Amino acid sequence: MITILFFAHLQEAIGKERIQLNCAPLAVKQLKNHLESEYNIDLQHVMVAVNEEYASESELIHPGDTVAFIPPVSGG
Amino acid sequence: MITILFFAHLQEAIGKERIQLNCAPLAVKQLKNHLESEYNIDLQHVMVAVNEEYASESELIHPGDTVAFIPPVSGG
Amino acid sequence: MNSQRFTITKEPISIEEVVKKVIRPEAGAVTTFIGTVREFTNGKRTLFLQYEAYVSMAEKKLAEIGEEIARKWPDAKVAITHRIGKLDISDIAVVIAVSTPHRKDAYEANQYAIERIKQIVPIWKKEHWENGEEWVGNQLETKAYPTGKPEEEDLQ
Amino acid sequence: MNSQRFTITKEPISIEEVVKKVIRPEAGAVTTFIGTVREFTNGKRTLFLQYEAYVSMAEKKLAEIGEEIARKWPDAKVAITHRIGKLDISDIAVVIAVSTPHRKDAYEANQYAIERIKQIVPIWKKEHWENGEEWVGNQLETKAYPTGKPEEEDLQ
Repeated sequence: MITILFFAHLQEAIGKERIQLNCAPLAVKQLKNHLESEYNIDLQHVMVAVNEEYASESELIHPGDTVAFIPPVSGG
Repeated sequence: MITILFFAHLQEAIGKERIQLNCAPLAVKQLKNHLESEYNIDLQHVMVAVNEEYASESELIHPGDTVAFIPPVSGG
Repeated sequence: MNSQRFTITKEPISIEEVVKKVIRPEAGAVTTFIGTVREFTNGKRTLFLQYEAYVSMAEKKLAEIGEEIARKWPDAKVAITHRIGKLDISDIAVVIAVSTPHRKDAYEANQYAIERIKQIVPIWKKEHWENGEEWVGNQLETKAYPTGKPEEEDLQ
Repeated sequence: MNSQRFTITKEPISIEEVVKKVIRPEAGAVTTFIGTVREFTNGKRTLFLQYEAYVSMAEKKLAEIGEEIARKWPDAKVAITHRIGKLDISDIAVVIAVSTPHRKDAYEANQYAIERIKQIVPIWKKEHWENGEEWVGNQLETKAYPTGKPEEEDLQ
């Protein structure tokens, strides 16, 4: 099982702060594609963090990982 | 009469914060020369303010003016 | 106030508290950057802002900025506090304090910190106007990161 | 604390008080420079410092720096407080706060202010070490001003 966190406009679009997903190890890119079609959202400019570190599209996600979708940040 | 103010090491060298001098109008340069010989001090790198504005060596000092000798500053 | 040097808080930020974390006998210069909520942006009047963060990761990323600065300016000491929640006009959103032995480094390292915050720290703000609200993206809006993360080189 | 934006004081300086003088709805960025007493200078250990000022003229010159900044950065608002008297290690000698709508100007104008203070404001410090004391001159020691005053161009 992986935990997926959403923030800012993504959280509002999906209506949830977090979801949990049972799946085999998969690449960040695959998870993005899955969520884009599942929730009808655009993740093109959204960064991904796996266990609180930014991850590339090809990085593998394993059971137990926490994946966060990070829209362009606007702190400061 | 003019009032003359001394600061920092000049104040210590002369032993006074201020002196008053009766004199005809004179240039900053002349006053510097007078004080250098009178008190045996070096005013070469010392700026002069007349009535709280920096003054050139040729500026005239008139009775009633306040003249301040300003060693290289070290605020901040 | 949290004694951590890199922290996210829901409370108003005390500038003095952040500065205290970096003052030390060997440093003669401290610079701070204080980001406040501006009333007008591109002619549009903001009523208030809502800041949200991925708190645990944001604190890690702030500390990472501290490490980047330690590599670039070995004598610098940095503390950063960012506030989240509802902020009114002129409220303080972020305080960055940098101490160094000499002042030029304190300005440069401080400016580096705010630029990096705007690139890599997972914090978002939602602007609330009289007639609407919107989550603010980065200023380029379309910035894509080929490696999936913003690099130090992305700093303009 | 004096409500004047350019002031010399014998009391400890509150950073928050100086910052408050420049915070305003149209400015989103405030930078501060905080000058503290450093323990070691050129390997020599300072015990404490004594600051002295030609107070009335110093406040005028601080205000003049504010006017120079207003000409160079028309959107900037500046406040400067300098302390005099006996200061211990890590005590705050000066606080410069600059607010601007955009942050780059706030850094530049702030740095300009501290450079100008070190050139034109009649304030002197005396260093006290374990084995002596000395009034500190400017860093060049031999700087001569042909016009009898330091010009804006003298800024490095």
